[in-house]
Amino acid sequence: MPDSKPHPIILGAVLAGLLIIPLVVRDEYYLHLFIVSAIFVVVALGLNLIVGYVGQLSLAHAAFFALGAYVSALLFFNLKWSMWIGMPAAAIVTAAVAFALGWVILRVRGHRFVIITVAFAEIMRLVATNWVDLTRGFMGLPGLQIPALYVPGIGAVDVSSKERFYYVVLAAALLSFYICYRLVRSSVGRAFVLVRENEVLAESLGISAFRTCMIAFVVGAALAGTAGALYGHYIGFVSPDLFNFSYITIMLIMVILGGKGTLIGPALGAVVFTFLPELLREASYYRMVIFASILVIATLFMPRGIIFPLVEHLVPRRWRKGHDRAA
Amino acid sequence: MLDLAIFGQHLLNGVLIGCAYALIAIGLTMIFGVMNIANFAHGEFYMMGGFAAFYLVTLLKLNYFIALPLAVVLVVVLAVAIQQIVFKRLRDAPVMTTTLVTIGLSILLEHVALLLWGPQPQVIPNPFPTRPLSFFGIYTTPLYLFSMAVTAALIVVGHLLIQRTRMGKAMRATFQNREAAALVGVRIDRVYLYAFTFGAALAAAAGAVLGGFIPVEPTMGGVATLKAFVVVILGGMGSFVGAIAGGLLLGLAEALGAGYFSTGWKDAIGFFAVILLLLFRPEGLFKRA
Amino acid sequence: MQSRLSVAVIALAVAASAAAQETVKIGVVQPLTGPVAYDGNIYVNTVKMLVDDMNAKGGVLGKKIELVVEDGACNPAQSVNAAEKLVTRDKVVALLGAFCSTSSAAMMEVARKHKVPHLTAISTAAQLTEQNNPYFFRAVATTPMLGAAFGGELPAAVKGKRFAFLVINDDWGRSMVSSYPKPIEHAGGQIVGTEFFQSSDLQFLPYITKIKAANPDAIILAANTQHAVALSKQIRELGITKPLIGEGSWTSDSYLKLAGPAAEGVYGLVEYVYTIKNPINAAFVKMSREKLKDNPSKFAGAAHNAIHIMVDAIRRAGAADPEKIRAALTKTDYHGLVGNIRFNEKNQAYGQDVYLARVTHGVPEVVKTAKIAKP
Amino acid sequence: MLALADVTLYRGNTRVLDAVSLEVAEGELVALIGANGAGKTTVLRTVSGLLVPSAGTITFGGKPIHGAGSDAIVRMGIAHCPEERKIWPEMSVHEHLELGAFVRRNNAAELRQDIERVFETFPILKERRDQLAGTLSGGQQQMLAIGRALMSRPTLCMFDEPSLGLAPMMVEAIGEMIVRIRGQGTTVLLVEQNAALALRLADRAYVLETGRVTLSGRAKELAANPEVHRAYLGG
Repeated sequence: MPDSKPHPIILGAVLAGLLIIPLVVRDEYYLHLFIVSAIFVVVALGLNLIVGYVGQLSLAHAAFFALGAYVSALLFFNLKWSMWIGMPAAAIVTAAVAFALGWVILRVRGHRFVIITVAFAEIMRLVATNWVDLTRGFMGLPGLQIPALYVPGIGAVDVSSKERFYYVVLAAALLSFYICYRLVRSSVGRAFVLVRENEVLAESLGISAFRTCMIAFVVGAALAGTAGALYGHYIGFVSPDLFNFSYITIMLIMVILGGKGTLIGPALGAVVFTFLPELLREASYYRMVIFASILVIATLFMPRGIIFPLVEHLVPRRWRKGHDRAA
Repeated sequence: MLDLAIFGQHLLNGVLIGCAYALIAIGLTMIFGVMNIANFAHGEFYMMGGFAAFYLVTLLKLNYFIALPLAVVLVVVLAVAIQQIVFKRLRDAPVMTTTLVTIGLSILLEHVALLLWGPQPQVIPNPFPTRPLSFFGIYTTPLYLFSMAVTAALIVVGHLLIQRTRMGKAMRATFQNREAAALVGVRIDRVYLYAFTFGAALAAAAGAVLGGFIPVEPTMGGVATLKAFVVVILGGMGSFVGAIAGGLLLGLAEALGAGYFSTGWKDAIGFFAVILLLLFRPEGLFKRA
Repeated sequence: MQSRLSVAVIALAVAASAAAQETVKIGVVQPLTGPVAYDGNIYVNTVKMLVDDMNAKGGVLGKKIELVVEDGACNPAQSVNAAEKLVTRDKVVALLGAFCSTSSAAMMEVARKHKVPHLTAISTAAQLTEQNNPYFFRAVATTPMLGAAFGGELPAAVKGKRFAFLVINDDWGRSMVSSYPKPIEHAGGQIVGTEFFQSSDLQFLPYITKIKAANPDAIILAANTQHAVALSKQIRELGITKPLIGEGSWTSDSYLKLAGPAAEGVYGLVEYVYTIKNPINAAFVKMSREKLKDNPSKFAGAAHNAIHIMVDAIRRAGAADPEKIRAALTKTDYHGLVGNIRFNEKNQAYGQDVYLARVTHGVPEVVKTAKIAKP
Repeated sequence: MLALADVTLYRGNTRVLDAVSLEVAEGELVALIGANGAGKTTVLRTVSGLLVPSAGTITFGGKPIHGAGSDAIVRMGIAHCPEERKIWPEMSVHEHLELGAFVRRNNAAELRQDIERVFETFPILKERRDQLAGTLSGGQQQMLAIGRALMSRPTLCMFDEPSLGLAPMMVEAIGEMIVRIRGQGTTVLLVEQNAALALRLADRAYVLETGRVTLSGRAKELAANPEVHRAYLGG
């Protein structure tokens, strides 16, 4: 179910809207939430590849996110590597770990796959808490910083303020969106959907389900790792709490309620479900109760998610060029 | 030098915890076998059983031995409601849906418990003397022995129910081939209801019985669910006997692993086993190939 | 006539509330949900009670104090979000809190970024005050400071030589294990075993059995209420009768109530215990018993210190201005619940008393008092 | 006794059954033949209540049964011996027979009597009464599936491909068994790909092609029909 191609005017308006957010939103708290949203857009798009496009429920995604944060943080503290090297390094390491994990687990499906990914995430959490010499265990790694960005011709640009860092994460989010967009519209993307809908048929057409899943899994993990590095440097602190089950829950909520198997859905889902729990702070004690209820009800009654159908409904058809028929 | 008393103590600890693991895992494996749902909310019944027993004993001042079964009854009532409202709709739903719904349900129940009962860990008051008993240097208490006896008895009773009763046989038939069960007139939704509440009842019983020495608090369900999953995989998904054997095995492995290897990594033992088993022997450890 | 009177009353009330809108806002981040929510709630309820009392007595700078409480859930990310919200949206002039050290560590970066003073009275991880963060203050002794003050006393206090550690696997437990042995060994003791438990554990039989194999004369523990209850019960149930010495909630009412007979004879190494004798504490205990129906725990004591030190600084700053409050905080010379508190150049409190209390017939009695030296 | 009138069934967007009408009179042995995927099994599953028709009616003894639960349908006296036998591999032979009588909540003596009767018909099952069904041979499993179906004391028994995957000798034995069951007064609806066998046993037969009944009549006449001969009898 690829998204329809957006109308250039819509695309331009959306981009412009995204670009002026720091100029319009003077409330730092909201700006903070926009930054976190953008980071989670990267995460959700990655998770969406495996969950939405090839249709396997991976609960290891939060572990990749945390792994990325740790890789970048450890490089920062041990080798004094800045985030600009740490981030791609995090992507490469998580992709490599995902490849190794995928090599053994992408041959199983259904419940077995789900439970193995839980077990993997738990093991990663135990490593982070117990390998104290490397990770400092529960003490975590505080004091991460956002380094200046060297722009050729201009020199070092300080991006550590919220207004500026927003553009860094926005660039990451847009780039991820573009990567995913190209990926799902390529032959690989068609293979994703085919494997999800009918694996036997896909295999009979000469598409390797294993390879297809692997591509989604590795690219998804790399995105999670990149986002983890950004998040770690932004928050300034990396600890085993990143492996908490609550992270994978929220990531899944973003993808599923956003509308899995679409690109706009999970991206908007990431924004909505970063803001929603914060806005529900007013409801303090009832927050998680409300949140969990939404998850249960939406999963049961709105299998296409909430946000993507809403977008479809609200944006008139003629504004969407080259509308693809839902697969 | 291997200190025999210490070794014995580790074994006893392992059996005690193993029985509890088994009791919780039985329900999980049954729900898995019969309904084909990996119920991430299963541990919440364990938590609620503990709280129910605690409040029956402290608030209503009920006798401990009356409170325990009554607590199970209360949780069963709730389980029936949850089954009718939520799980009924999950019949034949894809893995993704069932998993997400049960994860959501688990968070929901945990936080409702937090709202109702607060985060404070509670120990269920019990009439047993606290003075430890010692046999050859191995220590235990009357409550531990009672818990072990009750969990073991419930496991045996559960096993007999599944093996001997009409509904038990219908459950096994449904697990092994649902359509054939429907064709002899088994009402599948009825089987779902029984399997689900039976599993919830056993988990609740575990919470009520263990709540005398493992404090009851809202987050305990999540941890229990993960352990129960490990047990279910060890024993083979859907296997009742496997859950019992798996529970004991995990209890012993953790106790001995912590005792002679490393306490920090004791939880990792199970998860490693899970990955290896699901890849290479998904039918579990105990099934004859 | 009567209705006219009530109109007047309402008008007065409206006027009063309009005046009260001019408040001094203090933000609090504590775990209201999650694993340590119980103790977090104690802190919050105590601060609320004390602020009500201060407001009844006229507040600070002629204004009412307004608390804005957010849940940090002992989770760094949530605590950061909560702190961001408090500073940027509620415009609080000072931050109190975070319970867990990891959360405080994350939260203090927010304080630094927005130049708002941030005071914790609970998080004890040593490195918190090593971050060169001028906005972060700690009004509690770190574990190494406690260890330095009391470690050497332990062998004599329990009349034993062999000590084993059974501590939570976090910064607190680990810094205990790294800082206590030296003074203990110096005083003739030795360490015979070290075990770390996970915060998700409530079943400690394997750990205890392992400790038992090492045959210690006393066990040193780091645990808060929920772990402490289970630990002390299970230790006794496995037949270990040796003394237990704990940092954490070992003298709090909730622990004593829940642990029952298992708490008898336990030693608590604490920054506050409600049985200390001084007039400030007497008033505090009385108020807590009336309003919260409980003897104040160590976290209530922390709350007392935190809010008083902060309000004292605001008063001395003379304005509800974060930068001035920060400056005033550095010059703190507060005489309160547990003696005199000042901050050193790293904003670490010193000078206060700490206590070794022994539970006797369900009541924690102070057996030894020590003063925290300037680090 | 059993009558389907214009039964139509969709699965997703595909029409699996297209206005199927057929009748089975009391005491008859009726065969339903057709190629793989023609919808034969779907007809039986719809009668048993495993599937609900999108349109049309199914009556049994004059009463409409479409939409009733499969348990209610078994209770009315329709047994369904499913395709591929569908035995429960980890339950014993004896347990299969017990569960076969699931809807009757009968007394123990009656149950024992019925089980003995099945054992008389299939002596080999008696020898293996405590063996797990998964360890039986294919033919034995088919016998067990038939025995299980008979345990509900049906007035109409439907067999779905009972000869599938069996050795020729066993096919003959199963055929005899079905004739004997009819001889005992049970009406039979037989679905077979083995059209030769089906037409030999049956009184009447229907031919199903891609969800529609294309031919029907007396079995002997159909067997003589050159089209049927070419398409289904391999001649």
